[in-house]
Amino acid sequence: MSLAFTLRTPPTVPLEAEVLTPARLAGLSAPEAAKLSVVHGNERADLGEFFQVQGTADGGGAGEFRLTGDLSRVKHVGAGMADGRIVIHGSVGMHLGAEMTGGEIIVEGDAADWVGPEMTGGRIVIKGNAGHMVGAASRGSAVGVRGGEIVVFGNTGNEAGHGMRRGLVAIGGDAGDFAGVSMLAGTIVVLGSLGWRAGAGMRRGSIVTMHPVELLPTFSYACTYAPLYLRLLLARLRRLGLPVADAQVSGRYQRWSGDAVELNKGEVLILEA
Amino acid sequence: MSENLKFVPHATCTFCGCVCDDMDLTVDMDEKRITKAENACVLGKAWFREHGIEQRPYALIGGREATTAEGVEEAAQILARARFPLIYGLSDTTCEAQRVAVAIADMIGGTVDTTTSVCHGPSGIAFETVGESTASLGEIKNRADMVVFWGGNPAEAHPRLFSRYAVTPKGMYIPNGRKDRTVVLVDVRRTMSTPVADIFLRVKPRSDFEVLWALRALVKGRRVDPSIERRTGVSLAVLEDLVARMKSCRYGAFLFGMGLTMTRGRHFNSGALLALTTDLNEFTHWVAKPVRGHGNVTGADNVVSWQTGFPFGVNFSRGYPRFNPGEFTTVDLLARGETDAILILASDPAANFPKAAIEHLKRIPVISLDPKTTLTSQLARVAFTTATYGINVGGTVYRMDDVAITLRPAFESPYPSDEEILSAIRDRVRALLGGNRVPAVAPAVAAAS
Amino acid sequence: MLLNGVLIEDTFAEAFTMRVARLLITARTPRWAKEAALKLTGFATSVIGCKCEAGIERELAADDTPDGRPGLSVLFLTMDKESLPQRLIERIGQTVLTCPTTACFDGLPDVPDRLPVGKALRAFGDGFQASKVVGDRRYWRIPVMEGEFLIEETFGMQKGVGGGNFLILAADADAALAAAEAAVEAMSGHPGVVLPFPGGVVRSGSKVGSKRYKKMVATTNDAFSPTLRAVTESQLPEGVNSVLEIVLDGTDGAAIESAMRLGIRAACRPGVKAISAGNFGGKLGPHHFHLRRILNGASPPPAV
Amino acid sequence: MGSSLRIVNGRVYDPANGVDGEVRDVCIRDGKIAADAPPDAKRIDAAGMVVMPGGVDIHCHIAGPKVNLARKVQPEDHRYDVHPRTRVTRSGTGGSVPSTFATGYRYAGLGYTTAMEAAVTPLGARHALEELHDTPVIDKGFYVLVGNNVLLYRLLQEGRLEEFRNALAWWIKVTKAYAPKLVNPGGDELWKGQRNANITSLDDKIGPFELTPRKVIAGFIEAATALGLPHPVHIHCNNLGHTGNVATTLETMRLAEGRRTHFAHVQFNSYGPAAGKSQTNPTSGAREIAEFVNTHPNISADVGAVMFGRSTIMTGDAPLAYMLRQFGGTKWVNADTENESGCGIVPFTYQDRVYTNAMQWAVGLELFLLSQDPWRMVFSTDHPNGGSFVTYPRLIRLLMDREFRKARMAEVNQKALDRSGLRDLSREYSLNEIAIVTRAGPARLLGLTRKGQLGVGADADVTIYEEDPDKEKMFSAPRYVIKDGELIIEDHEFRVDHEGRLLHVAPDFDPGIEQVIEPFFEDFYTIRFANYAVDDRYAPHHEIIPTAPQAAGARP
Repeated sequence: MSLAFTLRTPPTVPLEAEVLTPARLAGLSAPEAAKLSVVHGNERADLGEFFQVQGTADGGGAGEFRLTGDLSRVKHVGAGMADGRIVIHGSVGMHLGAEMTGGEIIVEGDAADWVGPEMTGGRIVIKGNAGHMVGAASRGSAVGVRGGEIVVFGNTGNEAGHGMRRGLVAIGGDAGDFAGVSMLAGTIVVLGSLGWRAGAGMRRGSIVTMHPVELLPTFSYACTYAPLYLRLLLARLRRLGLPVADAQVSGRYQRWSGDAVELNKGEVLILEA
Repeated sequence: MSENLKFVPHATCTFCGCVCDDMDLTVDMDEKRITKAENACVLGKAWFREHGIEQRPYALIGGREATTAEGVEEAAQILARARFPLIYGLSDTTCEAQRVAVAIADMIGGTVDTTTSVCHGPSGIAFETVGESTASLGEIKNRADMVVFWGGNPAEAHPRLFSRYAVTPKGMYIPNGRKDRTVVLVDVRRTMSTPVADIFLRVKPRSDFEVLWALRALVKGRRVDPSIERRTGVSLAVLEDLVARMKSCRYGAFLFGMGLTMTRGRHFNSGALLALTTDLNEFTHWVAKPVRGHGNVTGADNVVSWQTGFPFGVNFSRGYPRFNPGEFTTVDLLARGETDAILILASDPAANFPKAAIEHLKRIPVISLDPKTTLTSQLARVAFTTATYGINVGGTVYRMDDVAITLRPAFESPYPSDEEILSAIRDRVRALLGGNRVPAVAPAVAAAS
Repeated sequence: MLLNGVLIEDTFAEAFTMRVARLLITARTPRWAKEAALKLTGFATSVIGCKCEAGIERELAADDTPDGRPGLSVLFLTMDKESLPQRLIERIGQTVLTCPTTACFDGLPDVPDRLPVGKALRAFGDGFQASKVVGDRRYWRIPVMEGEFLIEETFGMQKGVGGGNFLILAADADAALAAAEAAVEAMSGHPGVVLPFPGGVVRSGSKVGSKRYKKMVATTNDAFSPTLRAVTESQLPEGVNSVLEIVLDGTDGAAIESAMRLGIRAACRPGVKAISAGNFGGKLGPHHFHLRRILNGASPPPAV
Repeated sequence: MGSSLRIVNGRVYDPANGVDGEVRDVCIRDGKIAADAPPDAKRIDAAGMVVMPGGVDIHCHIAGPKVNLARKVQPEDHRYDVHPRTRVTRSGTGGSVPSTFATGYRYAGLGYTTAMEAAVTPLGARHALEELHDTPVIDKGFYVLVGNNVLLYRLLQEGRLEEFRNALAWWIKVTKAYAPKLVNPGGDELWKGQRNANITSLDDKIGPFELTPRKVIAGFIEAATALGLPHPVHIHCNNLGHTGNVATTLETMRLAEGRRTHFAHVQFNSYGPAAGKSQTNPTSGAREIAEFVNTHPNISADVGAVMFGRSTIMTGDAPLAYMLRQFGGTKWVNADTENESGCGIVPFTYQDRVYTNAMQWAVGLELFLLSQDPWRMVFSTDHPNGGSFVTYPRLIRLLMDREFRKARMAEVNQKALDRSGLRDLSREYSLNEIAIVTRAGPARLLGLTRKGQLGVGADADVTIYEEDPDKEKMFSAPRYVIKDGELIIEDHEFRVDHEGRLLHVAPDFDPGIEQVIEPFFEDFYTIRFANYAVDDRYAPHHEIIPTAPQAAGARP
C-alpha cells in the first residue's frame, strides 16, 4: 500500500509542504514520513503534526501517494516533482506542482492560485476550479509553462497561461481575463468562455474557445476553417476526460491573428456558432 | 492667536505624493497650531490647519489606557508569539520608521506590506514586467512639451501637479510655461481637471487597456480594428492624431493615476502605458510616472525594495524575503484568514478594506500606530498614539518621483514617533526571541514564492 | 515437398536489411488519401532504379488514424539511413503536401531513431508555419492555399527487410498471372509488408551485374527466362513456360515470412509447377527465407 | 572599539609595506593595526593561511536610486538566490543586484571591507546614503555625477572657472560624496533634449551649450586637480561599449596632460574597429590602452572585466542602456534626473558563445595581463555591469591560473578569441599582485591611506584565507574577516553584525558660490535650495578624508 496522508489538524496559518513529492517520500515508512519537515507559518514543524500518515511508500523510485482533506492552506504540494503521482482528495493551496518537470498530480477538488507555474513537464489535473495564474510566469519573469499539461475541469481565474512557451492548458469551464497574455507559444483551450483581453501581447501560440468572444482591436480576422490539428488536440482532451462535443471536433473555427502589437504570429480560434 | 509665533520656512507637505518642500509655515507655539502655510495648495492648507495635538492616551490596551512602555510590551508579546504576523501600512510615516518596520518583519519571520498593494501595486507589477522610462518632476517642468494625464484628477487630488511641476510652470526649455505645452487628459468622465487640457479623451469605463493597446499598435505602424471607437468611445482618427503628436513632440510625459491602475485590467493597464512609453522612445523622448497618493508611499516602496529586493507584499516566514502579490498582500491575506496578528502602521484599513478582510481584523490581535483615532485603532488590541510625521517628527520622505526630502517639523508633539515605538518593539521582540527567528528548514528555492 | 501438387523447391529467398519508415496518410475521404499514397509510392519499385521502395501497407479506418479520418499506411524503404529522410522529404513534399485535404503522420512513433521530415518540409511555410505539440508529439502546420497541411515533425526509422520474394513457375503465362494475382490478394493488408512492384508482381526478375555490359548493375535473370532455356544454364524445370516473381519489403523478417506463407499457399493452384525463390548463394543478404521451413510453420534462422 | 587580536603563523601579503608572503604576526588594538597586542589578546592561528588587508572595491554599483530601480525590476533574479537571515544578521536577496544587507554581508563574505558606489546623482545622494546606511559591515562611499550638470556647464561655458571650481566643491561637499564622476559627458543633454541622440566624438557640440565633451572633461580635470581631492576625477568615457571606441578613450586620456585622472571600467572602452565582414564585431584594443596606462603614471584605471552569466547593465549612460535594450529581453528602465543626469537599466546575460561577449571577456583579461603596474590597473567588474562581485574569486583564478584560463578559453567564441591578444598571454598573477589589484592599489588610488595595508595605525580590516591551489575556492570564503578590529566572520560564519563608516570628502569652497547656485534652483529645480544639502544625520558613522590643502592645514 502506498503512503496516504489524511489532514487531521488543519493549519490555521499557511503550511508550506514542498516535501510532499514522490521523490522525497520514496522508500519511507509512515513514521518516517511523519517526521519530515514542513514550515508552519514561520516555524518548522513535523508533517505528522498535521497529517495522519498510513502505509509505506512504494519501493524503488518515485511512486504514488494520496492526500485527503481540505488542504487549501497547504502550499507547494508537488513543487518541483519529476516523476510519480499525487492524488489529492480535497482542495489544495497555492503553488501546486510549481516548476514540476514530470509526473502527475490529480486533484479531486479545487486548487488555489498558481497551479503549475513555470512547469516544464508532467501533468496536473484539477477536477474542480483553479485560481488565478494557472501555468503562469512568476512576477517579473517572461516565461511561464515550458512544457507539460494542465487540465482544469472547472473555471480558472485570470492570467491562465501567462507567458507560456510550450505545453497545454485546457480549461473545461470559463477562463478569467487575460488568458494567454504574453504567451510565446503553446496551446490554451477553453471549452467555456474566455474572459476579457485574451491573448494580449501574444507572440505565437494558440488560444481555442468554443464561445463567441470579442478580441482586442489588435487582432485581425483571417478565415473560417477546420484546423486539422484541433482534431488531434480535442481527441487528447477527451482522453483526459474533458467533455468535448463532436460538433467541436468537426466544427469550423474563425481564425484571428494577433497580437499585432507583438509578432502577430499567434492565433485565436473561435468555434463558429 | 498668541504672539508666540514661529516661522518654519522650506517645510514639506506630506499630504500627498507631490511632497512639496516649499511650505513656509507660521506656527502658533502656544496653541500648537499651524496658522499659515504659504505656497500650500488647498489640500495642503487643510492638512496643516487641521493638525493639532489631540488629547489621547499614549496607548490603549484592549481599550484600557496604558503607558507607551506597557503598549510596547504587549505588542512585542503578540508579535513574538504570532505564527503568521503581518506588518501593514507604512506609507504615511518616515523612511526611518519604515526601516524599523521591515526589520521587525524580518526578525519575526512575518510579512510586510504597504498601501502600495491597494493603490499602485499594479504599477509595481507592471514595472517588473516591462520596466519604465521615467524622470524626476523637474525634468517634466523643464522639458515636457507634451503632458498626458491618464486616469486621474489632479485638480482635486494633486493640485500642484499642475501648478508646480507639469502644466503651468516655466522651465528651462519651456520658457512660456503652459503655452509651450500640449496637455492631454484621458479619463472616463469630465472632472475639475478637464478644463486644463488641450485635448480631452473621454474613454468608456474599463476600456483604458484597449485604448492604450491601440495606441501601441499605431505607434508601431500596425493595424487597429475600427471597432475601437464603438468599444472605447474614441475614434481611430483621434488616436491617429494623438500618436502623430506624441511622435513629434520633443519630450513627452505620462502621469497616470488609480483610474488606470485599479480598474479592470490593473497591472496590465499600467503595463500597457509603460510599454507605450517605451515604444515612443523609438521616435522621441518619453517618460511616465505613476501619480502617488500617500505622502511617503514612494519611500515605503524604496525602503522595502532596498532591504528585500521587492517593493511590497514581502514575506519572511522562510527566513528570507519572498514576493508574491495576491499571496502576501494584505487584503488577500486577511480575506483568506491566514494572518494571526497584525501591526498597522499609519493606515486605516478598517475604514476602506473589503468586508471579509475587516471581519478577519476583528478576529486577530491588531496593533495600531496612528496620531488619530481611527476605525482601525478602535478595534486594535494595542493602539499607540504617535506624533505626526512632517509636522511633529523629522525624517525622510520620498516624493512620487523617488526624490528624497528631509522633513522640517513645525512643532513638537508630546507623543513618541513611529520610529521610537517601533524601535522599542523591535528591541523587546529581539530579547524575547533571543535574536532573529531562524526557521530550521532549508530554503525552498525551487518553489520560492 | 508438394503443396496442392505444386513443388516447393528446397531453396530460400535472400533479403537485405533496409531502413524503413511508416507513414499514415489521412484525408477528408479515402479517395484523397489513396490519391496521395499512389503518387507517393509510384515509381518506387526497386532501389536499383528508384532509390527507394514503397507501397501501401493497408487501408485505415477513421478510428485507427490520429486525426479520426480515413487513411492509408505506407511503408517506405531505402538501403541506407542517410537517404531515407531525403527521399521522404522529396516525395512527401511533392505528393502529399500537394494533395487536397491530406495530412501525414508517423506510423512508428515509438522508434528512437527520428527523421526530421516535417521539420524540413515546414520551410515551405516561408516563416508562416507554426508547430504544435499534442501529447508528446510535435506537428507542423504549413499554410497552403486550401487551408493548412499538417505533418508530424519527425518520423521513426527502423531496420526493415527488403527483397523478400518467391517465384511462381507456371506452365503458361495465364496460369502464372492468375497465381500471382491470387498471391497478392492473399497478402494485401498484411501488417508490416508491402509489395513495391506494379500490382505487387514483377516479371523481370534480375540477376546482379551483366555478362556483357560492364556498366549494368542488374540484368535479366536468364536462368529463369523460358525463352533462354536452350542458350543459358537454365534453372527451369520442364514444363515451365512462364515465371512471375513476388517481391516483399517489410518492417521485419517475421512479417515477411508470414506474408510469404499466405502468398505461396494462394499461388499453389492449377497450372503452377513449382515455387522457387531468388537468392545469391546466401552471401549477400542477411535474411534467408527458406520456403519449405516457412510453409511448415517453422521460423527461419535468425538474421546474421 | 573592538578587542585586541593577534594573528599568528599566517603568510602575510601587505604590498603597501613591502611584505610579500612572510610569516609574521599581525596585531590589532582598538580597531587599528598595532605593533603589539596585550598578552590576553585573542589569538588566531593562521597556519596554512594567507593574511591580507580587507579588499577595497574602487568601482561598483550597490546603492542609490538607479540601483534600487534595478533591484525592483528583477524579482525573478532574486528568487533563486536568497540570503537567509541568521540569529545576528538580516535576510536579503541576491541575484545580480542584491538587497543592501545581502550586499554588505556578501562583500564581507568575500573578504572585502570597503566598496565605492560609483554613480549617484546629487539629487539622489540622500537616497544613496540611506541605502549605504543599510549596507552592513563594509565602509563605503560614493562618487557624485557631475559630468552632465547643467549649472556647471553654464559656468564652464561662460568661462567662470573659479565659480565652476567652487560649485564643483559645493556639490561634492553637500552631497557627502567621495569623488566627482563624469559619465558620457554631454550625452544626457542630447538624450533628453534631442530625441534620444548621443555624443559620438569629443568634439561634438553638446546641445544648446557652447561646449564639447573635450572642453568639459578638461575643465573637470583642472578643477578637481586644484581642489586636491584624494581621488581624482573618475571618468566613464564617451562612446562606451561602441566598436572602435579605443580612439576616443586614448584621446580622453591625453586630456589629462600629466594630471591624475582615473578611468573607470576601461574594458568597456577598449574596443578596436570592426573586423572581418561584420560592421559591428569589435577587435581588441586592450594593447593600446594598456600601453598608454603603462607609460603614463598620472593615469589609473579599473578594468571592469566581463564575467559570463547574468548581469545588469545600470549606468548613467542612458543612450548606452537604450542601445543594449535590444539584446536584453523585455525590460528597459530609463530615469532622467533634472539638471543632473540620465540613467539606464537593462537586465543582461553575457554568453560565452556570443562574439561580442567573448571579446569583452578577453579584453578584460588582456588588460590585466598586459598591465605593468598593478597599482594603477586595478580590479573591478563594474558590478553588476560586467558581472556580479560574487564572481571575483573566479576572476582571480583566471588571473592566477593559466591552465584554468586556457580551459575556459576553449569554451568561448573562438573567432573573438582569434581577434583578441589573449592567446599570446601566459602571465599568471602572484598572490602579491592580487593583493595589490584588489586592496593596496585601489586604496592608494582612492587616497585611503589607512586602507589596503597592514602597517601600524592602519584600519584593522583584515581577511584571512585558507590556502588552496584552487584560487577560486580560496577567495570565495575567507575563514576569518576582521572589520575595525572586530571578528565579524569566524570559521566562515558571521558572529556579529557590524555597521561600517561612510567615507566622504568635504572640499572647501567660497561660500559666495551659494549666491550663484541658489537662483538656478529657484528657476529649474523642483526642490528648494535649502532642502538640497544632505545633513549629517544621513551619515551616522562617517569619516571625512581630507583634501590635499586640508591635509596640509591650509585654508583658502
